[in-house]
Amino acid sequence: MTAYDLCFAIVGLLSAASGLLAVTTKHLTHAALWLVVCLGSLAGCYLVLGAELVALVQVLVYVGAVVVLVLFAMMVTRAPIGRSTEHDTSLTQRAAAVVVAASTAVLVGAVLVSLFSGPARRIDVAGTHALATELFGTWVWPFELLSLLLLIAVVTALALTRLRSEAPEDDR
Amino acid sequence: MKVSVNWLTLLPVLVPALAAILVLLVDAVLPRRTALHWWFAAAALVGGMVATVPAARAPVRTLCGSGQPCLYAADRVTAALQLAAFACSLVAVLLAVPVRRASRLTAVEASAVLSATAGAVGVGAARDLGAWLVLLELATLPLVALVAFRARRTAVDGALSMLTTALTSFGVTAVGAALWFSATGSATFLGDAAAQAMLDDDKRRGVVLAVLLLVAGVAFKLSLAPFHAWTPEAFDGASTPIGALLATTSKIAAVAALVVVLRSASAISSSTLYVLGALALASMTLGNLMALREQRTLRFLAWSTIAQAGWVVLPLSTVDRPGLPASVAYLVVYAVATLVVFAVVTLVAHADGRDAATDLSAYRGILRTRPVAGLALALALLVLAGLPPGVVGLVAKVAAIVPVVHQHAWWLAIGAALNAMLGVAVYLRWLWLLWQPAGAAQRDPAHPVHRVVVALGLLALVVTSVLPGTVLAFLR
Amino acid sequence: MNLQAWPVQPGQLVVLVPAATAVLMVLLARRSNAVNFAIAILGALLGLGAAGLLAAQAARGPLPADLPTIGALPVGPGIAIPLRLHIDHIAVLVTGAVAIVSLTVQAFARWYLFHDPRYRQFAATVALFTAAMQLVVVSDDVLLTLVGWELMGWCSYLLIGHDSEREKARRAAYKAFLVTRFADAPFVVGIAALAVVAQTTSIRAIVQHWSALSGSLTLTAALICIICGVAGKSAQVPFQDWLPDAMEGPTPASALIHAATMVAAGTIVLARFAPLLAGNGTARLVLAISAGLSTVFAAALAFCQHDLKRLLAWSTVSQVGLMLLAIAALRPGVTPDLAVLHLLSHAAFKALLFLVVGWLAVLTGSTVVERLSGAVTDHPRTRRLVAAGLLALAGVPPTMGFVSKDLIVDEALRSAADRDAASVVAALALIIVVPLTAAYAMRAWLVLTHRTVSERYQELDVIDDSRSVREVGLAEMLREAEPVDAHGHALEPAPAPDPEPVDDSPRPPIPTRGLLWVLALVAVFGGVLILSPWLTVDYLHPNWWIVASALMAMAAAAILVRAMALRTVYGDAAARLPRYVRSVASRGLDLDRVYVALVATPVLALARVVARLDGAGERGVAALPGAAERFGRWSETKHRRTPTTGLVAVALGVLVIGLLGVTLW
Amino acid sequence: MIHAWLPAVLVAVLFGLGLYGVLARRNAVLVLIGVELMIAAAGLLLVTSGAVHPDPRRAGLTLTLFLITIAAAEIAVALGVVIAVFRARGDVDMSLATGETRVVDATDPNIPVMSQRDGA
Amino acid sequence: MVAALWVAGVLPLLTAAVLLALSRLPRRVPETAVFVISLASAAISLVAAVLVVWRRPSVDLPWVPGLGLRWQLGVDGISGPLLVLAAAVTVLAVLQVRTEPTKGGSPALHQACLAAVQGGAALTFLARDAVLFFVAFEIVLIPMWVLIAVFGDRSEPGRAKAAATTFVLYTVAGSTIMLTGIVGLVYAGGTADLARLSGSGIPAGQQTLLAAVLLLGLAVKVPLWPLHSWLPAAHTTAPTSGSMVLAAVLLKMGTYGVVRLVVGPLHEGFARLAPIVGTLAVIGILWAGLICLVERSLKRVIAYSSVAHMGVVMLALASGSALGLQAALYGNLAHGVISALLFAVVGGLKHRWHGDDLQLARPGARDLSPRLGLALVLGLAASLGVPALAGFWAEFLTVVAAWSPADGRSVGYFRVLAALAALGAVLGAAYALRVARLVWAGSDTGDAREPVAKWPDLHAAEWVVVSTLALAVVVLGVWPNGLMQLAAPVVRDLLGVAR
Repeated sequence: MTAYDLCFAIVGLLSAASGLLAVTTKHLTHAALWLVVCLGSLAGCYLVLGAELVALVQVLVYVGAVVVLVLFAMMVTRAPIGRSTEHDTSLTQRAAAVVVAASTAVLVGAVLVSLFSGPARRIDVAGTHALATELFGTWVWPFELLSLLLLIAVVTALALTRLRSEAPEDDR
Repeated sequence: MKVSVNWLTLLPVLVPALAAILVLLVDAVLPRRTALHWWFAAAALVGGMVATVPAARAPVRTLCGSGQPCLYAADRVTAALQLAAFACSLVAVLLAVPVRRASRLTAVEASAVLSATAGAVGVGAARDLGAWLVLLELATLPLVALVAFRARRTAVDGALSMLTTALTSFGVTAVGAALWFSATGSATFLGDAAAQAMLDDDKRRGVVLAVLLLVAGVAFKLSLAPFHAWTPEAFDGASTPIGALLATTSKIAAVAALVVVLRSASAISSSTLYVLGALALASMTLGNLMALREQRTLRFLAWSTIAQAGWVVLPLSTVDRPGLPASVAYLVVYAVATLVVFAVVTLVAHADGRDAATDLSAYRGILRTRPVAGLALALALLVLAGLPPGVVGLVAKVAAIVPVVHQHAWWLAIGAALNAMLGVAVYLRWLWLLWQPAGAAQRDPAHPVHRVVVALGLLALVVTSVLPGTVLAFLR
Repeated sequence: MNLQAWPVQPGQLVVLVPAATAVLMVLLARRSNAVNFAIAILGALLGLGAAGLLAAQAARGPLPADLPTIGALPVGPGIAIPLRLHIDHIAVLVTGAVAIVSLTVQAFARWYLFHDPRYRQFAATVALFTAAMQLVVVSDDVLLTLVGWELMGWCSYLLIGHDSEREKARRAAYKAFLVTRFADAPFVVGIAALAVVAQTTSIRAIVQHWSALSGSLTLTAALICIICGVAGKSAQVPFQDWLPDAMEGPTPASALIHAATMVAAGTIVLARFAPLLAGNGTARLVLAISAGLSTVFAAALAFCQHDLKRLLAWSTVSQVGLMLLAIAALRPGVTPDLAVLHLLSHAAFKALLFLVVGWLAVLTGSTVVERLSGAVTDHPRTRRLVAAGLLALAGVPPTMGFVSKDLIVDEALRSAADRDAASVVAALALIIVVPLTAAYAMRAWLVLTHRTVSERYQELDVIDDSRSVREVGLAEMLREAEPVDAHGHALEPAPAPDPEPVDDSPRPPIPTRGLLWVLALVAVFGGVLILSPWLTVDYLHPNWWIVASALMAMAAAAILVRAMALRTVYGDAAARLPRYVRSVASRGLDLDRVYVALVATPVLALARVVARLDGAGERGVAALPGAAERFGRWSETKHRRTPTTGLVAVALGVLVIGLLGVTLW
Repeated sequence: MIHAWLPAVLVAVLFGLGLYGVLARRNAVLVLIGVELMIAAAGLLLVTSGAVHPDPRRAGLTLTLFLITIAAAEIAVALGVVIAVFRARGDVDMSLATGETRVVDATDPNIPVMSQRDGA
Repeated sequence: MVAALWVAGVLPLLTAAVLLALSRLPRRVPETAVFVISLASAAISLVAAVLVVWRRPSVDLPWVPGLGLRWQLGVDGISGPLLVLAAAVTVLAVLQVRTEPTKGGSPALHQACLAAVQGGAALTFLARDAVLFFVAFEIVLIPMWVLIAVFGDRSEPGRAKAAATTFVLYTVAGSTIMLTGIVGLVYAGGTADLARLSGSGIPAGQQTLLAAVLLLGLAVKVPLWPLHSWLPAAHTTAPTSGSMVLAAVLLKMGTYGVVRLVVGPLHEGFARLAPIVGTLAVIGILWAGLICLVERSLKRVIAYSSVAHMGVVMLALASGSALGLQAALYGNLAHGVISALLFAVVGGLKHRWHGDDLQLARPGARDLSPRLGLALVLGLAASLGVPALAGFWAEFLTVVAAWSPADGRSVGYFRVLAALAALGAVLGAAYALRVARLVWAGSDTGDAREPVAKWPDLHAAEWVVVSTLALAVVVLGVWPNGLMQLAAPVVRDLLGVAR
């Protein structure tokens, strides 16, 4: 048990617990907030693993943008503020969901643990400069494409929000 | 690290991508010129096809760095897929030209179609996880929006269904990709990293799971059962040209993505890949059985694509070398026939109103009322059923079964044979209506563009049925 | 005239000519029956000519024994099918007989059926029938034999069902064909078994090959199979029942079937296989039992028949049984010529009898005892013909029937003396059947020559008178004396004596009658054939004791029958038998019902079960769309069209795929 | 120095949680949260692999960055669709079938703005 | 001569396309023109077929290089007669259409379907490439489907369509299974050339598997019990011309496939499966025979008799000897002619009776319409195996062949089968004569109070059709050598190479 292990265990547990709450809470807005906690602590994990830039981006993009968008969506769709049972599916389906999710997690976990078993390893800390070099060297092609993806996503999202019904007789 | 970039080689992806941006710019400059955007998109797609020609002649590659393999590579099979994707999008665009819609949406729609095409074209040539994931998503996300753009209740419902499935599948794919990276230690689909990993027990399990998760993620796009549930909703909701896009370009993108994965995972044992066979059989059976009682045209087509996706994947379930080209061959034939069907549906929907086209009984007697469209529809259905005179469909089925038999996967072959029978039952149901006496409904003349597309489709079906070698040339 | 140089040999012609006649009659369909008749009779004459040529060829020198037909069938290395003909002296004799009978029948049919709308079909069928029989006679290939054999079955179906307006005729035809066809199943298997081992279908090669293997189980089984087939065609026990029913056909057809063709074909086939039979005691025993039972049983039934045509039918069964007994009693090395000889004599007298009975039936309107009683007396032209036929049937010396039958008895008893089981059975049967034959022949004769109807009525009057004499007193009798007129002449002139009855009843034309006479002459004097070098018959050492005792038995039977016939209404000796016995016997002991109960009913029941099963299968297939529909409906309830459902499916799919993949690895 | 199985377990847990969230939620926005968790799991796995395995191209980190960006794009589109859905029928309930509308309070001011007359 | 090859195979397909286009024209095309076109096409391809059989040209062109699919056409002694039969029966069917007014669709479509069926069948028999064989095998399905579904019996709504669809589905399932077998065979044998396939040494175990798959697929088309249940329905509802073509052309393709794909190349595998095939064949003979004894519909009786006859053919094939093969080929052809004749006659009767229920009492056909009666009784006689007619030789030779099966088969078991087949012949006689008794001889129509329904005798075109077929039945029956000699060298090659 190294210090890294300990740190990771702490933020990891935090992340897992807040994740659990995010998917189970009856409060709609709480779910979004728990997601913030979860993703934030995940950023902590990244830090432990030596990925500062990723942690930063995680906080900026996820916590800063994504969750804001989610909250915004909740607002627009007039989500109820208080506790509500309407957000969850039926009990049987949830039970089934527990089984399915748990078994999938076990499957993935089993494979991963056997893959990552072994003694403690040194963390390969990558400098931001090296990362930037690779990003704009090796990974320039997907990076450029990503910009197109973002652009088109934003444009279509915009168009979607402004969608108006057409006259039915034009429906051809 | 610097990589050398040959822009000419990347042109097939760049042309639609840049065109997508350009359309938006043009719209900003010259708003409300609806037809212009579509024709521009069509021109861009034609340009993309031209750009694909070098790859079709000889394998090309670029994005090569020092000491690392190239991250963009297109060979014959990839080029065929790219060409097919361009052609399918082109047809969808042409079909969309006469369709009336809110003018402010046109540019976005054209742009979305173009970017989805760019994704479909690029994903087959991508050799690294990053580009692969981005392009796959690029081929998916705009389609969700396009479905919703019909702005009807069913359309947004379908879009929601598709969206959630797409997002979940992307989550699965992402985990699969991460697992691939963890297990092989390589972020590319190149070299023998996977083969090396297979030698280690733990890593092997990781690779297998990674491949299967990637397959599961892509399977949603192919509408393989059980990842299919969004398909009928989206098809039924979307406007018919978009339906055509969903049924063809999107599938081509999925197959291209799958081909990239499976090529690099050729060390995986055949028994694992039988999972794919099982998926294929499940899709065929479910799709056929559901189509057997479906009355709504577009849902019928959705179930039909689900069943056909099974045939597309069937040859991939073998590690045999001819498996990949056979799958692509089947896909191309399927795409041509499906496009013709969609073209006819669009023609009828545009001429007589969507309500008149979305019920199967609307095609009663179409052989007499609209002979060319009727013949095209009949031939396309026969190609899908795999029965002469739709010889090319039959030959494609032969091509699909060959690798399975070579692998001695008899259970798969017999299952496929029984499904061939079910499929015939499905398409004969529709075909039967074409012979029936027509109702006395008023028939408006079809739009010239639609008529040209349908006629060209009929011609294509006839030519390929007489000379199936033309469309299956890359099988060698 | 150098026959050898002919492109078509007489041996082939005997078959070809009647076959061509049949084809011509079908092709040159004319409404005029005269034209049809011309073709038919010309064909029959030419057929006879061909047979004559064959005889001439045989008389002149060695026969061209081996003739081709349509060429060998190229069926590979395993078996040779040469399809050739083989002519020997037996064949020469039998083809002649067949040709004569056929000619007579054609001529007679011209008179008998001339106004029948189906005369053309009838004549064509007769010609085809003749061709088939000739083919069996001259064939040297089991396959050709089978061709003729089956073709005869088919022709018999057509002839028996000639009057297909009548349900009885339809049923009789159906029954005849089915029974014989049923018996043919083992026949086919039998010849297949023989041919396969011999690797050829040539009869001579088969006989030669199997002679070395006599006593093998396969041979016994195959021969028994063949005997089954013969029993079917020749109407021997247990297949005898179709033949009396076949009387539904027109009389000329019966004459043809019974006399020279179908029924006798069995004898020919067994004669061909005689060398094999002679060496195989088991098969001969089976044959002897079947034929012995048939001959006795049929003779007994013949005596009881109410219909004289059926009497003749049963007598045919009995007589064919005799022929087969001759073969059953064969000792190794002995030729089956005796059976053939009896075949020839039977052909003559049976054809004669049938045709004459047919003639009489035309005159009296029916063939039942009541109608035919006294027919010969009324129509004296037929008397000698009937007499010749019946005498030959009974086997009274010196007719041909006597010669052939007596020689068979002689031979059988000699064999029986060697304690050969089959011969013992044969001898027993023969001892019984000889007097029985005489008895039913006598009965027929007595019925036919019974006093005429008018005579009978006169006698009845006399009886009535005498009765009145007894009851009326003398005084009244005197008072009832004939009134006279004044001159003492009787008041009513005595009725003038009836003019000599003029027989102006319909009769066949002279040539036809001439042919009948030919048959009669052959029946009476044909016995001289034993002198011919073509038949190897040991006639020089008859056992006179046997001859004498047989004659005694026959005489005794005849006298008994005469006694029984006295004071019966129709001169029918069988009238003395209980009515129940007669009626059952007339129905062939009701074996028809047994057939129905044992074969037809179970088969039909099985057929219904199978049909139901098949229907269930078909419905099952037809229900598959329904099942698909149900699955679709069920599946649609699972596809609730909600995004959530889709997600559940996706998650399940991921899990299942992952698990499957990792475990399958 | 770190025991790599720790992050691996967290990956599995997050993935499972995300999957559960996807399956157990009816509100489309909450489903999105589940998906985010799944993608986060993938990112963590990539970072972990990149940290404990030799990774000269920094693929682990780069891919994580890509994933985050893609997720953002997805959320944008998803937001658009969710809004469109809400406009069409007044809620974002995922357990409603296509064309089906939840029984709403008649006094609810959120009457769908879109036409209920549906061509298809 | 190569032109003749193309004419025989492809001309009918082109004709079908032209006729189909004509039937879609807005203006109605005169019926006579349609008739002349289709008759001319059928006749020309018949002549071409005869030329092909005579001069034996061959063609070899690549078609789909990726699959190794080639236009490899040619005939030999086995396929030649079938090719001619298909063309000839089509000529007659075209004539037959002329006599019966087309119901349900345009005559042009009807003739187009017939031409397409002929083209598909001709290509099937001409194909020398295994995969091309399969493609050609499938060509006939849709035209036949249209023939039955569109032009079929309309007395019960939906029945014709159901029957047609059942037919197509059964056949597609069978032929796709056959396709997997073909692919496996081509892969194992290393060549798609049917002629060279029989020489390729495939290991015995694999042979059994391939033979099983191929037989499973082909059994549908033959049809072999218990996969026959599509046949009666299809025959009952099909128009007369359709029934003729179905019986005389389509069923032949199944047995031809067995000979080409299984008996030749997979000698050992087939030997191992032969007892099963033989058993099914014999069950089929008896099963169908029994059903015919109680079946009420005349057309169904004839259809079931087809099942029985194909059982005989399959039994002969199962015996595996040269004799068996010859018997099977002969029986195949004979059945084609006989059943075409019977269906032509029975179709005519059904047309006249407005139904085909045997239970109804009717006067005898032999009196009311002598030609029809004669043709019927001839067909029935041939069907029950009366000598001098086509049906006889195959029946007897089959028993002989089954009595002495080729090496590798249980002799005792096959002898039992032979005996049962002989018994089946009795059943054949029973049902054929049942029909003869009820239809030809007629039944007592009770008292003459009701006027006897008269029906017209065969007239011009119909009489030509029937008499041609009847002539063929007789000629085949009297002179079997010609055909057998034609087939003999091929049979020797097929079996000789394998040994």
